[in-house]
Parts: sequence; structure tokens; C-alpha cells
Amino acid sequence: MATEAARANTFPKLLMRNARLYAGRPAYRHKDLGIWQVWTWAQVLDEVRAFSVGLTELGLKRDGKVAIVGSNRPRLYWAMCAAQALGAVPVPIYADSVAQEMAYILDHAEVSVAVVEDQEQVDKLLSIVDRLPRLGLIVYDETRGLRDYDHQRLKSFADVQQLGRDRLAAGADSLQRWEAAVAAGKGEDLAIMLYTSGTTGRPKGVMLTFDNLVVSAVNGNLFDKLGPDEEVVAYLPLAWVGDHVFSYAQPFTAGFCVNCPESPETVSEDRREIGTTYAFAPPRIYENLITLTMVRMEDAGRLKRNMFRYFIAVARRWGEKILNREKVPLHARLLYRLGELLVYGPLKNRLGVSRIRLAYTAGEAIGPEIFRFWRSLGINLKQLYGQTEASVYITAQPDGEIYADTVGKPNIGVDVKIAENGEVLFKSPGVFVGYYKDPQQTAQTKTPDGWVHTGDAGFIDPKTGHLKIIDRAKDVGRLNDGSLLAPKYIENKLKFYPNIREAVVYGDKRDCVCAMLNIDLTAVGNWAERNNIVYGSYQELAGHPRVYDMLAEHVEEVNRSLAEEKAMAGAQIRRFLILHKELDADDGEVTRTQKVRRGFVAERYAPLITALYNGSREADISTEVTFEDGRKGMLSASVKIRDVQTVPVPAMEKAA
Amino acid sequence: MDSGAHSPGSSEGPFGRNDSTGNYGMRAPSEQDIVAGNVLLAVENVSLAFGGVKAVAGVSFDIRKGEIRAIIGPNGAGKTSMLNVINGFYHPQQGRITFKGKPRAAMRPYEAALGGIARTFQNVALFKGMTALDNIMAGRTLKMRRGFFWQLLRFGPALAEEIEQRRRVEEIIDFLKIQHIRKVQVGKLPYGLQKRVELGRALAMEPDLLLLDEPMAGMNLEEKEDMSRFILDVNAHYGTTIALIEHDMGVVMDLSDRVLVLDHGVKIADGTPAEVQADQAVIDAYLGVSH
Amino acid sequence: MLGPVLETLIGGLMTGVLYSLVALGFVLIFKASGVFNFAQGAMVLFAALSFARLSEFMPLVIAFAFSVLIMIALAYAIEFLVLRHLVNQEGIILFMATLGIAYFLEGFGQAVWGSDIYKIALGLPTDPIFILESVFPGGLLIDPAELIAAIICAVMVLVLAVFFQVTRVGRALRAVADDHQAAQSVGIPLNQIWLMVWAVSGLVALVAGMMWGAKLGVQFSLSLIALKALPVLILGGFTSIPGAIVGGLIIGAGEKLAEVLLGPVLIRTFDLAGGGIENWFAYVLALVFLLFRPQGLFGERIIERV
Amino acid sequence: MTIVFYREVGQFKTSYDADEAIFPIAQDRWSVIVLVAFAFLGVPLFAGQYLYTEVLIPVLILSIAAIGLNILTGYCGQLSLGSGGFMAVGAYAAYNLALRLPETNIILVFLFAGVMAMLVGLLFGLPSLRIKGFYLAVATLASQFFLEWAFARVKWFTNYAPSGSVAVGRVELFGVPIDTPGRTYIFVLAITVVLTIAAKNLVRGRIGRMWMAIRDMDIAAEIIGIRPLHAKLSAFAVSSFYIGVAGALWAFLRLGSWEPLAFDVNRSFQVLFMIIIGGLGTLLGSFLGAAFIVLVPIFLNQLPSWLGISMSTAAISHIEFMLFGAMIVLFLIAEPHGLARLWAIAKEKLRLWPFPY
Repeated sequence: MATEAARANTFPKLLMRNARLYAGRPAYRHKDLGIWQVWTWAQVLDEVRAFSVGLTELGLKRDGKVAIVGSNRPRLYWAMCAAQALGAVPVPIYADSVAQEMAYILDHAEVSVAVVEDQEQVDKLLSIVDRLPRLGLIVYDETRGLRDYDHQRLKSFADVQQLGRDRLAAGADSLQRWEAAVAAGKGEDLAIMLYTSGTTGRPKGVMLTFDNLVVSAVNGNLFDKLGPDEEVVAYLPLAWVGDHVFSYAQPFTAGFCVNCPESPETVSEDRREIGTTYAFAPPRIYENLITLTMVRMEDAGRLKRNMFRYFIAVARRWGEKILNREKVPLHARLLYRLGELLVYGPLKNRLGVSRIRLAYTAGEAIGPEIFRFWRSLGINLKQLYGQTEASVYITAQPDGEIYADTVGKPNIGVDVKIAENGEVLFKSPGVFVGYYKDPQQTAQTKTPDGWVHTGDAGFIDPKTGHLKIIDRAKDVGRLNDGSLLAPKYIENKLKFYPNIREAVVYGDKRDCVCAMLNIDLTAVGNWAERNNIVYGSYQELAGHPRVYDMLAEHVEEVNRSLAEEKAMAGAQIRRFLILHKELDADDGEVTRTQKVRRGFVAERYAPLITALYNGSREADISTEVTFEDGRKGMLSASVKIRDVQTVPVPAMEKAA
Repeated sequence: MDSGAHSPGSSEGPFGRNDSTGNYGMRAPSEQDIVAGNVLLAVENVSLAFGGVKAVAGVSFDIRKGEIRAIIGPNGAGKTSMLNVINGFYHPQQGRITFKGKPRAAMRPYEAALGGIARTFQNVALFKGMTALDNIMAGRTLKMRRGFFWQLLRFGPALAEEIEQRRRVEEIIDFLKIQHIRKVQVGKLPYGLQKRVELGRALAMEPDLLLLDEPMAGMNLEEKEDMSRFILDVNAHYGTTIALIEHDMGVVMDLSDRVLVLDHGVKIADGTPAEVQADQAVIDAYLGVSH
Repeated sequence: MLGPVLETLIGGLMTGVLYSLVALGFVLIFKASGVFNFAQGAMVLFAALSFARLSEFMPLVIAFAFSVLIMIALAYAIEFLVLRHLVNQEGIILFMATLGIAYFLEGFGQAVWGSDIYKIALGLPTDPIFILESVFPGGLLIDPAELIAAIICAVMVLVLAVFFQVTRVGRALRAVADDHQAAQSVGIPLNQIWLMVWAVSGLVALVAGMMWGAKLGVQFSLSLIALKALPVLILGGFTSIPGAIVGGLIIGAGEKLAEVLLGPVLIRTFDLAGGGIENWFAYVLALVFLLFRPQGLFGERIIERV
Repeated sequence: MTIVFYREVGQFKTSYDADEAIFPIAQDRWSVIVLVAFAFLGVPLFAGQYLYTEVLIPVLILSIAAIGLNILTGYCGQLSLGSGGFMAVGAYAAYNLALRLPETNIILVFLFAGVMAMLVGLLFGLPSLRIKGFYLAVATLASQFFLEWAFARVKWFTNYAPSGSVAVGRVELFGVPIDTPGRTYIFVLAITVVLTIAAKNLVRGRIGRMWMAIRDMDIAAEIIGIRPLHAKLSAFAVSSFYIGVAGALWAFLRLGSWEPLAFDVNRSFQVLFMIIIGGLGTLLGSFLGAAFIVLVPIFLNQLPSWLGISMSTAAISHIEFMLFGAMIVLFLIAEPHGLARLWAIAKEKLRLWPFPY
């Protein structure tokens, strides 16, 4: 198959190959109008071709840029392929980004055609269209509410396809021309541009070639033995490299089926119906599923609850060993079987993960507890370390070599090395061409001899040979007393508590470590209900003294665990506060992929940080916030600050 | 979903909707429209009384094709009674009602339905024992022709029809964004969603005239915004003429093209939102009644 | 010819009074609790059985007293075990509940008191009286027992009517019938009201039972005969006491006359094995009546508010 | 063992047809198929005379009657106390057809029974347009008493049988005599299955929605264009048809010879109790209710001998009355939707397991 893919070295070519090899097999399913609409690979080829020809009719040229905005819908994926067939370059954009962000990317990428999901997106584009002279055509999928719009620059997806179909019907020449265009596509051609909402500054357009994606995808398939029988549910942002590889590159290369959910509310429902076999999600999702499970089990009858707890305990004790095929006493095996029958099986069925053969978590460190929980249920959850610049794959955990605190071994064809400053560098077939229109950024990231700076600090674990990531390289700092500080490392420890949604730790070039925390509304809210604590708003709950008490305990536990690790022992948390609002992407506090922008947050909440370090008991803060509908407003509050116990460490061990 | 029920006056032609707030150019038809017979429903000097109590006294007004017509007034102003007269629940003691140019004698509600009048109720009147899907499917009863014996077999034409109607209903479900509650018994749904399902059931009838009795009663701000959006979309997308009773003045002013004001069963004002707002009689009627 | 007819008419009217009495039981409960008490018939049977068996080994008066107590206890049990668990349920549910109660009572009554036919000897004079001998040859025959029974019932009916119209409790009952909340706000505990009406209608059932029993002996079929009160209600209206009275008389007289006048005709035309029209005449009469005046003779008109 | 809890992962629908299937969940589908197959093939392997004649056949026939009443009362919300009468119509219609046209195919005989009952049902259904609730109940009671009387008195119906009781000769289908309990059972079972499927198709289609709409809120039903007359009468018609067929089956294959008393008002109550206990507005409930009503007396009759005490049949029948009465009240208070609802809840619990319902 690798060779097959090698011949078919672009996605349009792969599509034609699949239409041959897997003609009758499902390629895309979309739950729409209450049932799963299915398209076979052959049908998809037809749809894509029609749309593609339609686009040529409307004047899309080779190397033109096509923006793709919306949630995971077959037609948007097809639009990517249709553009690529013509040698044009798709540019997916986060559907939830506000008009300004969009304007920047559309302009920077010189987009001439935008294919969007629905009225909402169309309205967004129309509001900025005057600033975008190049944008000549907007194509929408969902017609609802749009029929009265001025259609000079506006076309429905179906109309464009009709245009294409008419053209194709008119004469065989257009078909030949199209197939010629596809054949003309080369591996080294630009396949896609993914704008990374970098943790700092403006988004950068990462240019990836077909070779990058196809080869990495094929290697990924080999690494995990993925064939045409997998089922994936596409629910992550189109503009995120993860989704692009897992629900575009890999399906095209391996020939398996992509399933698009009916609506955001129904994802879990739809996942259960489809019975996905190959899943990918950031840690948060796995975390939420567990939180929800635990919360719901709280309402169960005592007997059932105890049974649940008992068998979960059994799973925690033996499950992973059994999954890893280690030696396990017979009685344990039997108990686990029983548990599978009474709890794990049904539970997995409810969560819709019974059929999962392989699940990846990446993007962030996952809490060891959460990680083990899933594995103990018999779900083959693995960690992966990747980047947009690498077409995802850098390292991943091979089956049977699973550790909660590593990100695995280099993937097929990937070389990894650690720089003196601890930064991780890699080299691979997936290495990106460069940042669009940004040579010096490119130069900074990519060495002449092809090594890429990940910007992450880490080390190869001697006993496992796996890579361990501790933090962003630039964020690793030192306290004034010289103790090593890896903020992310501490933040993750904090975030592993279900009650803590987000944590930001400061201390570089300061006397002590302080933390700003976000509570998790689901978990804490439920806790509040059970302890009948009344609260009117997130802000009120966050400020509640008993919530503070609870989180203080968590923080102290973290301190204890830090104290156990020589290197980190010096950087224990002295004081913390609970933020009055959730860190929000719309306010630019976190990226669209929920990564905290530490620097930005520091500026934004400067008064709080000063307060943390000048020893005051509480501080007033007022910030501008953006509401769902884009309106802005001021939000002010006074935030309490807590001191916490630290574990004393012998002086000589400092500055280790 | 293209219904045969679209009235020509509905599609906004030149006045493209170029912002998301949903303000449709100027729609209120001119005199010529009325001459051209663009009045969909005309109520002439209608009176209705229960025993001695007068609910409606000599009220006249008209509803024009494609417009959104608001009926407002303090509690007990006879608004709901007016709707009940229009769709045949009450038979006025005097007065005349002309629908689609035909003056009509006293008729039963289902005859009104046949004529193309749908409505929702102040306090949701759904079929509690049925799912959201079935409720809306029930709204298509009139569109289904297949006879008894086909139904028995649920085969051939009957099945084809059932599936065809299901597809249409699914479009409505999609339109109202209630996919996630499709198969939930409506009795178990929160109020806001019930109202949405009820609207869906009314839409399923593909009516020419849609009567909404306080569609936003007891809703929170967000739900109200959604509902307003739906009402505007219905009017724009299906070209349905809408008459609605509403207490939330803000909503009324945003949505409606013309407003009829009743007080104690008498018409005290009728005109564009702006005119009505300025009207002294209206202000007096509303003194103390805060909404 | 006229003579016999008048005789039947009088006989019918006398039965009619009995119907009225039973019907009154229904009306009482329906007015007060909106419950359509299908068990009224069973209560009649139960009461009659109790009285009949008790009177076998104790003086009538004491037997009567005991029976009254029993009926009150029964009312209490029904209120306590059934009604209070079904508050503000739809009428139809309550109706079916009383159907259950009826079944239970029929079973229970016969299990406790036995299921044979029992005599009730009230010691009423039996030798027939002849009136209007001047008008008709041989005069009209009247069974004094029935006459007395009818009179007792009539008195009973009047008492109840008065009780309803005049006494405070009576008015309270009417208040409840109109609007439960209202009644409660007036400060009348609903449960007590219900308890009372059930007790009273139990009493009514007892009297009715005794009269029927004296007439045809106490047996299972009593509960069916008592169902005759249903058409009476439809005729008279569920909430109207005068309606119950008039309706009872109409039905009573009507079915007897039908038997005598219509019966032979039917028998001849349809070649029937005997008449027995009374079994259904009342119902069909009511049914036809329903079509033209659903709310009954005296019932209030119901306007459907939307 | 995986059938203990539902495993629905991977069951997705790609057509409305599949989505609206009677048993959308594979596990249900299969268990029902197995059950029916067992009823046809498995039961005859071990069932004996008693099981057939005292349990299976009565349950099946009464289920049909219960389905009939459930359509009227459970689905369309019109309370009827006349089932006994309509069963009688079916019985005597069949009797007379078989008597006067002996050559008629037995299937046609039963169909005819249903149709006659349907016509009578329509007639007595007419009042339902003007009246509701217990008014209607009384009206149906009228039909009950009238019909009872008619069959007792109109000699023609009973072919001038002096005793008023009638008997049917041997029943045969396409030359195959239905004389053994085993054959009778299979025959009745087949009819039950067919009628059940037909009923299911009706109630999940346009007509069923019309009925339920009338039941749940007749006002709202009217404003979406449902004619109350149309809906109610069709419910009466279908209902009476089923009850009529049930009556004919009961007379021909259960009783063999009978008199009007077999279909008196208590029969009406019996059928009503079935659907109250079994569950209003569900077909499953009709079967559960019928089974319950048939099995309890049998159980009661056995009980004394098991307990080693002697009890007069009269006493037992009294206890039976009390028990049913109590059950009705109990169900109306505790679970107005009857056994079927209990079943449904249990099923939901299994589906949601380990999560609480």
C-alpha cells in the first residue's frame, strides 16, 4: 500500500485511486436530516470533480488560495480536495474565530475563494469583505436563511457543482482537462496552508506539501497498522493539523471512512452510533468524559455506586497490566472479566468507545490518572507528540510501550535530538516548507540542514528511551534563588485535578512561585450542589471561601509531589488566587487550541500579579471581555489571594 | 423545503438581507398592494361576547401577505380571543372575516387549518405523550393522502409517503436546530424547547397565515433572541405571513411591520411600530402595565 | 286499557324514586369531588348485604345502626386508601379507580356476607290496596310495601335536597364542586368534605339497598340494577339534584311503560323470546338524549375555553 | 451474555425506513424474532392440552380484544365499556355466517365477524362526537346492555335455539380440520401475529398520530387539521373490528358453544382491566394485561391446593374480584401506564447501565 500511495502522491490522485480500489466502500458519512447520509469513494470522486470543475468555471487558478471555514462537513473536506485537484491551495480557518482574525488570515494568505458552512460564516465574511479586494467568490454549503442575499459574489455549493456537472456533460474535453490537472500535481507541490494560532504574536501560515502529508500519513498508518476498515468521527477544528491528518490525510491514504456528526450537541451520540475505531482527542476531552461519568454516577443508587467504585478500583489495579499482557493472577483476571461484564463493557458502550482499537491523546500532557483510567478500562490510549510544522508526527508510543509521563519514540522516518539548552529538535519527511511570506521566522525555526526547533524543552528518558517533555523551552526559567522552574510542568500537575480547569504559574526571576487558577464549572459546580453551596454566577462560585479551601488542599498536594523531585523541589507554590473569569480564546487569553498565552495573561492581569507578590490579601481587577455575539464589555471584581504550605527543602539541593 | 404555500409577495427580491440583525428593507405594502388584493385576511367590525362579558367589540383590521403583524395590549385586552376567532374556535356574534378574498361563514378550526391557518398557543399545547418528531409529523397530517389499507400494510405508497414527509419534517427540525431532542417525549422538554417544537408543528402545516400567541412568554433573553431569529427566518425563508401576540415590546418593535393595539376588546391604535409607540392612547393603556 | 297503564305508570314512578335515590348518591360525590363513582352500585349491594345478614340475628334498628357504621367505615377506607392518592388526577382515571373499587366491593361483600339470595323483612304490610275504584272497574292495585318504600325514598331525597341547599356544610360541598382551591381557601379541608360525601352516599346506598332488598331480595344483580342510575344521571345532568329526581322518575316510569306498551310490539315485529326491554331501554333513552342535550336536563352548559 | 446489557455502539441508520423500524435496536429485533419463532416451533414441542386450552389460546385471543380496546381507549383516549357487546356481535355474526353459508372459508367468517362488529361500533361511536369521558362510557355501556339483550331475545340470531345457547361444528381451514388444541393454537397465534403487525403499522403511521393527537389534546389536534369525527370514528371502527374478531375466535375456538352471558358486561370490564393493568397506549401492554388476567385466576385456583388448604370455588372467585379491583386501583395510583411501562423502565435502565436512569 505504501507503494500504491507513493504512486498516488497527491490527495486528488489518492481519491482517484480509492475510487478504483474501494469504489463501493463508504468514504464519508454525515448525519444529516436525522439519518446517516453515505458517500462511497466513487461518489466522492464524482462530487469533488463536479465542484472542482465548477470552481475552474468560476475562475479559480492554479496556486489560487481557497479558504475553508466551518465545522466538519463532508462538503468542506471535498472542497479541499477539489481545490488541490486544480493545484490551488486550501486554507482552513477556525470556524469560531471572530471577523478580525479571519480578515487577517484571508488577507495574508491572499485568498480568492472562500468555501464556508452557513449563514453565520457568510455574515462574518460579508462584514469584512470590503477590506478583502482579492476575495472574489464565497461558496456556502447550508442554504438556510441565505436565499434573499445578494448573490453577485455568493454561490451555493450545489450551484457550483451544477455548473461543473453541466460543463462536464457539455464535452469530454473538460473531464480530460480536469484529469490532466490532477495528473500534473506533484508531490512537492504545496498541499495546504495551516495557520497556527501561535502562542505569541500573529498566526503563521505553515506550508505543507503533499509529500509532507502523504508520507507522514502513510508512515502513521504503518506505525499503527491502520487499514480501510477504520471508522473515525471528525469533530475537531478543520484548521488544526490534527484533524487534517487524522480525518483527511490518513483516510485518503488508508481508504477508511470519515464520519461527520449532526451537530456539536450530538457528537457523543453520533460517536456511539458509528462506533469509531480510531480516535484522536486532546486530553481535555478524555478528562471531560471521565468527569461526566463520575458526576453521573454520584446520582446512582448506593448499591450500584459501590459496585461501580469497586470494579473501577479493580480496573485501576489490574486493567493496565492486562491490557499490556503482563502476568496477572487468575482471580484478578476473573474479577476483571466480571467487571468488564458489569461495568466496563456497558460504560464503554454508553460512552461510545467500545470499538476503539486505538486512541491518541496529544497537544498537551494528559493527567496520569486520566490516562491510566482509560487504559485500565481496556482502551488502547496512547500518547503522541507532534506539531503542525511536522505534519503531526514526531514521536508516538508503540503498542505495549505505554507510559503516562512520556510521549513515546520517534515515528518512522523521524530523527529527534536534544539541544544543549534542552530544546527538542527533529527532522522528518513531514517537515514543513516554511511559514508563508515569513522567511526570517522560517529561518529561526528551521536550520539550514533541515532540523526544526520544536520550542519545547525535554529529554530522552534513559530507561525507556522515550521522549519526555517538561515545558516550552523559552518558559523554563529560574527563581531568584536559582531553583529551576518549569511552569507548564507545575501547571499540568495542578490541572490534573478535575476541579482545576486552567492554571498559570509565575516565578521566573522572582522570589517565589505563585499561581492563578480557573475552576472547572462542571466539577466544582456539582461539588457545590452536593454540599448545598448556593452561587449565582461563575464569579461568585470562584470567589467562594470553601472553594478556596478545597483548591488550597490541591495546591499543597502539588507542593508535596514537587518536593519529591530533586530538580523541581525548589519551585513550590507559595500563594495562589482563583480568577473571577474563565480564560477565553475570544479574549486572546488562550489559543483556539486552549493553550494559555502566559505573557499576554501576565499583562492583562498585571494588578493581580503585583498583588500576588506584594503580599496583599486581595486585589481589584477590571478587564474587557468579549461575549459570544462579539460585543465587548467591562468585567471587574476583587479577587482574594491565599497563602499555602510548602514542604521545606534542604538548602544544598537548591540550584540543582 | 419549498412549499406550495409561498405567497409571491414574500420573497424579498431586491431588498437583500445584508446584515445579520434581520431587518428587511421596507416591507409594509403600499395602498396598491391592497388594491391588488394583497390583503390576506380582513377582519371587519367583529364582536364576541361570553354571556354578558364582551371579549372583542367591533374590531376591524387586516393582515397583508408576507408581513409580520403584531397584536398587543394589556392583559384581558381580547388578543387571544381575536386569534381564536380567526382560526375558528369562537364564532363572533357579529362582524365579517375575509380570508384570501373569500368572506367565510362560521367554520371549525380544522377547516381553518385546511384553509392554511396555523397557530401556536400561549401555554404550549403539544401532544405530551408523543416525541418531538411525532408532534411535528402530526402537523403534516393534512399533507398525507394514503388511505387506510396502505397504512395497514405500511408498504409501497404509504411507506414512501411516510418517508417523504419524514424528510420534510427533518428539514424543519434542522431549521429549528432541535436535532438533539428529536426523539424525546415533549413532556420531558424544557419550556423553551417545547415552544420551539410547537412552532415546528405549526410550520409543518406550511401555512399561509401563522398565528403565534406569545411565542416568547417565559423565555430567557437568549431563548427570546433565538425565537425572534426563527420567526424572521420563517417569514423570509418560507414567505409565511405571521400574526403574533407578544408582551415584550422590544421584540414587537424589532419583529413587526405593523402593530395592532387592543384594550378591553376595543382597537385603540393600528400602524407601524413607530407610530404606535408615539400614540397617546397606547401610552395611557400601558400606564402601570410594565412589560 | 287505561287502568293497567296507569298501574304500570305508578309502579314505574315508585321504582323511579329508588333510581333517584341511587342517582343522588352519584350526584353527591360528583358534585363534591368530581368523581364519577361507578362503585355506587357495588355500595348498594354491599350495604344491602350487610344489613340483610346482620338483621338475621339482631333487631332491625341495631342492624341498621351497624350498617350505617359499616358504610361510614367504608367511606373512610375509600378516602384514605384510594382518593387521597389520586388527587388532581384526570376524571377518567378516578372513574376507572371507582371501577376497581366496585369490583373489590362486590368480591369483598360476597366473601364476607356470602353470595346467596337473602331476604330483608321490614315487616311492611303486604296485602294490596285498591284505589280509584270509582273510576276504574276493580280500581288500581298498589303494593303498599312499594308505596312505603317510595315514600321513605322520597323523604330521603327531600332531606338531602334541603341539606344541600340550606345547611352550611351543604353549601360548602357545593363550593368544593365549583372549585377545589376556592373551597380550601374558605378553610374547608378537602379530605373531610370527601369523607363526608362518601359517608352520606354510603347512607343513601344503604337505604336504597334496603328498599331494593325488601322488594326483590338481596343478590348480586343489585349492583347491576343500581347501574340504572347512570342513565338517570345523563338525563338529569351530573350535577343537578332536581335532575336526579326527575330523571329517576322519567326512567322508572319510562322503562315500565316501554315494557308494557313497546314490548309486545317489538316481540311481534322481531319475533323475540320475551321482552326484557327494561334492561336497556333506560340506557338507549339516555343515549339518544345525549345526542341532543349533552349537558342533561338541568346540568350547566359547558363552554370550551381555549 | 452481552445481551444482559444493551450494546448499541455501531448501530447506525442510513435510511428513515430503518430509523422508524418497529425495533430499531438490533438486540430487541433479534429477541423478538427468536420469541416468535419459539412460539411457532418451540412451544408445540412441549405444550400439553392444559397449557394450550387454559393458558395460551385464551391469552392470545384476549390479547387481540385488548389491542382493540387499547386502540380506542389507550391510543385515541375514548373510554369504552362495551367490548363485551362487540365481542358478542363478532361471535354471533360468525356463527350465523358459518351456519347459513357453511361453505364459507373460516378466514372469511372471522373477517365478516370483524366487519359486522365494526359497523355496530361505528353506530355506537357516533355519540363520541358530542360527548366525552364518562358520558361516553355510559353510552358504550348502553350498547353493551342493548346488544346483550338483543342476542338473548332475538331468536333469529340464535337460530331459534330453545335454550338460547348455540354451538359451532368443526372448524376447518382449507380442508385441514382445526380440531386439536395444538392446531387451534397455531391458527390463533398466526392471526394474532398478523393483527398485531397491522395494529403496529396503524399506530405508528399517520392514523395513529391522529388518534394520539386527539387523545393528548383534541383542541390542538383540531387546529392542525385533524377532524375529530374522522379520528374518533376510525378508532371506533378499527377497535370494534379487532374486538369482533376476538369475539368470534373466543366463541369458535375457545368456547365452542355459548350463550349471551359469555359476553356480558363483566367481559367488558375484564378487557378494560387488561389494558389498564397492561398499559394504556401500548401494544405490548395488551399482551401483558391479557396474560395477567388469564394467569391470576389459574394461580388463585392452584394456590389453595399448594398451601394444602381447601377453598370453595365461590370464595376463590370472590378473592379474584377483590384482587382485580385492588390491582386496578393500585396500578392507577402507582403506575398509570401499567406493566408495559415497568418493562420499558427496566429496559431503559439496561440501556443506560451503569448510569442511573
